[in-house]
Amino acid sequence: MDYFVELFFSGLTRGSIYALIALGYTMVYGIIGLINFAHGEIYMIGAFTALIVSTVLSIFGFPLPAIIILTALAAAIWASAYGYTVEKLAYRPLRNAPRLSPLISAIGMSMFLQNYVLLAQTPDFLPFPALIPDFDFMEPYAGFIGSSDMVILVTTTVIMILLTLLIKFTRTGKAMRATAQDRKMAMLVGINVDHVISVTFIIGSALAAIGGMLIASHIGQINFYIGFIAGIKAFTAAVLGGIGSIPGAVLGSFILGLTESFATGYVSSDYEDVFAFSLLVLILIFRPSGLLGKATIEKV
Amino acid sequence: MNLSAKLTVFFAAAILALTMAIPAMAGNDTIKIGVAGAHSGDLASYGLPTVKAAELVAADINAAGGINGKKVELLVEDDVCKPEVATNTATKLVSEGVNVVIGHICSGATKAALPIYRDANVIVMSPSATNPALTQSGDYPNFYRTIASDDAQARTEVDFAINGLGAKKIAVIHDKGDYGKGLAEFARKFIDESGKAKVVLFEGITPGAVDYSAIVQKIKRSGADAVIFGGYHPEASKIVTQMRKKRMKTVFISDDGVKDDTFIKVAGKYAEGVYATGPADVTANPVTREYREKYKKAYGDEPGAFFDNAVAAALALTNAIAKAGSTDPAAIARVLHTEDVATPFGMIHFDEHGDATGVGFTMYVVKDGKYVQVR
Amino acid sequence: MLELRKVSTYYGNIQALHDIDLKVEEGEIITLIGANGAGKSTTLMSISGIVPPKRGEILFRGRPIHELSADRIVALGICQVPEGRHIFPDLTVAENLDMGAFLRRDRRGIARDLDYVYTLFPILRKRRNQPGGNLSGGEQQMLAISRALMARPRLLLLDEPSMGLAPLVTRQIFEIIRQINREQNTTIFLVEQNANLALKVADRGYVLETGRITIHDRAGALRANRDVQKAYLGI
Amino acid sequence: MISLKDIGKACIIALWFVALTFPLMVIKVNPIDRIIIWRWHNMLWVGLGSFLCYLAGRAWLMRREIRLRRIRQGLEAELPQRTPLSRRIIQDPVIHRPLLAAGALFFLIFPLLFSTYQTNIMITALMYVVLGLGLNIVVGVAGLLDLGYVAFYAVGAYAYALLNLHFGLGFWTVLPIGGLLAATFGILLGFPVLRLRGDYLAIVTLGFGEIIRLILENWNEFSHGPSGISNIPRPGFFGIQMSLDHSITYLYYLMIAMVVFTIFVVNRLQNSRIGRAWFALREDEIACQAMGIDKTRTKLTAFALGAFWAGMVGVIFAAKTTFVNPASFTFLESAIILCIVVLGGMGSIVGVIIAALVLILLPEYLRAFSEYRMLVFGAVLVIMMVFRPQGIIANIRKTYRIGID
Repeated sequence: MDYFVELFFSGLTRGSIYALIALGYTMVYGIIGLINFAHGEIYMIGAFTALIVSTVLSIFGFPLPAIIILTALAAAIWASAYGYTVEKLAYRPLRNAPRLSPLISAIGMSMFLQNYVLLAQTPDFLPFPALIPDFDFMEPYAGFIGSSDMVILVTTTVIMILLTLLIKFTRTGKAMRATAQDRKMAMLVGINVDHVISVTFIIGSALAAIGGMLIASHIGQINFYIGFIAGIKAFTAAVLGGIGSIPGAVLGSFILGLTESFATGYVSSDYEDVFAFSLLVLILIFRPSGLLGKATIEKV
Repeated sequence: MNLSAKLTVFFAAAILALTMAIPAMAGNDTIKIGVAGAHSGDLASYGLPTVKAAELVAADINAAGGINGKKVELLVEDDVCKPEVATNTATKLVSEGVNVVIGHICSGATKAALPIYRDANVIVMSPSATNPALTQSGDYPNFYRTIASDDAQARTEVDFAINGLGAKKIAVIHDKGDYGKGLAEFARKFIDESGKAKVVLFEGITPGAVDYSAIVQKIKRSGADAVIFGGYHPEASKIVTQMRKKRMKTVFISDDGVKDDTFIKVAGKYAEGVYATGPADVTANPVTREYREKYKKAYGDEPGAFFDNAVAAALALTNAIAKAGSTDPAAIARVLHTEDVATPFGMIHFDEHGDATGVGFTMYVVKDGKYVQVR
Repeated sequence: MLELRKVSTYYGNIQALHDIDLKVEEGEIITLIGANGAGKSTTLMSISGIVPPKRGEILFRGRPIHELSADRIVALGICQVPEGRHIFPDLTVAENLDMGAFLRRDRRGIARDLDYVYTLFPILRKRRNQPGGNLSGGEQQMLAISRALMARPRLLLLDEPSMGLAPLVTRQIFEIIRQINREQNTTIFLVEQNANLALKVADRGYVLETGRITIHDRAGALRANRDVQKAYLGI
Repeated sequence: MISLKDIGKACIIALWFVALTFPLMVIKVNPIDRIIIWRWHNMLWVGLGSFLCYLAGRAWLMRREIRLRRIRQGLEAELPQRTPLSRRIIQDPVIHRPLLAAGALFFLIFPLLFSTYQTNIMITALMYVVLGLGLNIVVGVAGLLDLGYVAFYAVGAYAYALLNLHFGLGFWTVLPIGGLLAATFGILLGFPVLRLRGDYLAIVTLGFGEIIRLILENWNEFSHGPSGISNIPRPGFFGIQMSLDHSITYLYYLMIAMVVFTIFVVNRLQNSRIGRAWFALREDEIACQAMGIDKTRTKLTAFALGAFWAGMVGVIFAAKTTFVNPASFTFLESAIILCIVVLGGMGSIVGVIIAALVLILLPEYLRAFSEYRMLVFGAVLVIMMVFRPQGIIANIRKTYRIGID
């Protein structure tokens, strides 16, 4: 039983990490129907910015709480700026192009950003300072769940709730939903669609950056390539839950995280990814639009 | 002249220009040593020290007038550690008429490139390709190396775990890679053969995954006294960190890919007490000292991975060419097998398989943030 | 109020509109009739800024708007009910109406207008918590018109409001269109394939053929025109 | 021509990029030794670079805009649609025949002109030409986004490696077997997933590609795991022993024959009944079904035929490198092949050939800049999509003229 609980928490941690990244994918897909391949790279850039800022601040002697807050802010701001710029340079000019063009552009952007970080920083792994201390009150549970796992879970939950509220109740959220459902009509009721799309990229990128910072601190190291693998997994999670659906992305992420964790624990980690992808294929075959995705009825 | 005629002429001219552009083959008055390996991309840090080593050795020889009056010329080619690129690299080196090659760096790339060298009758010496089959299969008589093979390393690890630490239950973990998995397979075999301990877990992890706590839980549940990990330091540090964070005291034994200062830097306090095999400490050897100092003087920092092995390869090859008095592969091979040469690892020659004698592994442990040799 | 001067619009390399000249006066209902593919919807899309014209000018109350973005044009008071209604399927009826008032900030005015559209179409009040996608075609048309009204438009562009609706519902909708024009003093630009019906409610009409305006006249005169009768009125 | 306003805008953009790249370009930290390296000069380069790039782009756009404005005001008659040079070359037999002849001659005598190394590189490029043409059937012609194409390539390569290892089958025997095996895999995968919508199809194929690679990596007993299979024989020629040079030249001509064969088949396919069905399917699925085209069968054929070429090239790949391991079949490979198709212009055979040659040869010759190779590669993809999304050569369908007008 203990073992089950341990695996369960390990799956939850994984799931919440995927969720933070998957949200960006799903929001962007929902609004412009694009698989934003460069999203994983934004996550990676967020982690790198966090590393640089936190190191500089700690060298300048800032106290830990200040470092955490400022680092999170800086990572979110810069990642958002990258997300915004990427959208403007690589996707906006292709708004009316055939479907595949923006996808190729995204793949190109992903390669570009990876190598940009590789050249500007380093190809090697860099140690990431543990921003989250080991809490004393967590000590009795340390065998099950670490302090940083706990922080990741809590942060993800809070962010999820905030995001849901934002989308449900604010003017921007409404504009996002309207744009996602019918872009032309959104324009006709006076929504500045370009603006909404930019905001979507900014929010998605900020979430990914927070995720990047949390995971980097949890795992303790980063390099330029972390975005690719995490990105593919998060994207799988988003599709699993029904891409375009925000609760779907969260659900898909947790299912994927738990599947991987239990597959490792009870079967073998050799085929961890095979399980993940097989699950995806199976679900899509039986529910072609993901778990919570809406089956689109093609109009004849 | 109509358009079609113009185009024909244009095309003919283009072909002519391209033909002219091919550099005239250089004369045969130099000894060409190919240096192949990953010089860009994420594995560059394993390949670049070899280039530097070859450059230093070549500079020395040329300063002293060359080998038998001929200057040494280095042909440096990048293979980014990819097999398909390595074949191109090898073909390029062969077509440029190399006499011998130092490289490749990764076992996979080496394996792909070797048949090309074999067919062209070129001697290859790798400072870092540790796959046992490269020498032991007998498929590549032209291949030599200045590093011990994985099975030797696995044997050191297993012996240490069983006899040194008295481990009874051992978990063998690997990163699914060529190097790590090969090592783990050997470790499993040796543990089974020893009869003194049991493999309680044998599994691969996915490099680059966001979290390894599930596998760590599994190790914990298996009740292993020791973990033998085959792979590189990024994954090792993640696993060790998560094990220690879960308050597990299981001994962690790993390989040369982990015996890297970056591992200690990344894993920090959690690295304490981790064992890793590595080439025997040769800092006392005068040749080692000489070249490390030269490196520091030329580049200002510490030499990286496989630098000593690369120096050994460069010295062994150039020595063999000098002693053989020609670049005839058979003559060079004869010298390599029979005559000792002074290298950072002491006096070495090569056995019938092409493995260097006297290059072995010893066990290190992290103590106070440093790798120290286990006595 | 609205004036199109030599407007030409393209889809890629294909020219859809050729030098359209057209005028809408304050408070009137004008209609644009024509066959399928004549460019009627394109004309509206050009006015709304969704497919901006490549040449020519569009003036609204004397001010050029052909280079403005779609949302700015809506802000000036030009609202369109597009062909096919384009209800936001996952938003409820109330939310759809709310989206119509996206650019407005006066809560009280919005509440008043909401009341007004609910009295125009009582069925919408009943269905206000249902997703827009679940409504019937006629109800969706009512919702689409109501949503546009929520923006308090000065000029309402209606694209094929009768499409796919039962004759009874169509008549009801046209009744309401006239009522809106009267009560709210909203200028209405009606694009319609059902020329008969359109010319009955309109003050003036234009006939569009393959991207060119061929005839324009008072609605009554058009209905009397032999060519129009033959081509569009089925007489 | 460039106004003060533009310069102001350029300054703002330069500032934006300086701020954007500030942490990554300027600061470099060593978190262990707690050292910060400030690289202020990078800031200057970024600023200057983006400033000049913007102005250059602006000046280039200006010319177009001025013309557009004149057209808008009716001052200038619209220019007649100019046929681009590339299209003129393809369409006009007077131009393309000698060009084709010259090209054919060039490729025929290539190994005589260039070194073995160059020939070797060219073989790789030609392999990608065939891969591109194969994927072109799936993505370009039938419009099915396949991100796991490399799986079929792997199937072919491993088919040769394993059949040779266990049963000693030769290259020529396995070449068709590899192709057919890959096609079978294509059908097996196709059956369940082809009813998925575009993007779901993309992700499932990506997952499939990964699954194949992971199985090859983990199933040691079957595939020898990550260490791969070595000593795969090169293609034989009536049992004659060949030197390396000769066998590479031989492989080159074999590859040329393969390319010609592929072009011939693909060209015939595209203009056949099924080819028209593919194009139609790409444009409008529902209309196709309404016209009685069997959607599933048509898609499956596209999938299977695309996979078939990948399988054959896989066999050649194994024979060329004489070594296979799973590391050669990563997602990046699929991405590169996809880029070839898209850059070439979807559905255009000539475009795919040119794109494959450019994309594969250019990085080989830009080895000196190898560090920047992938960076430039990525940037080129984006720039191409933004400025010339239809690819190097836009696809021209055969037009059928009917008597009227």
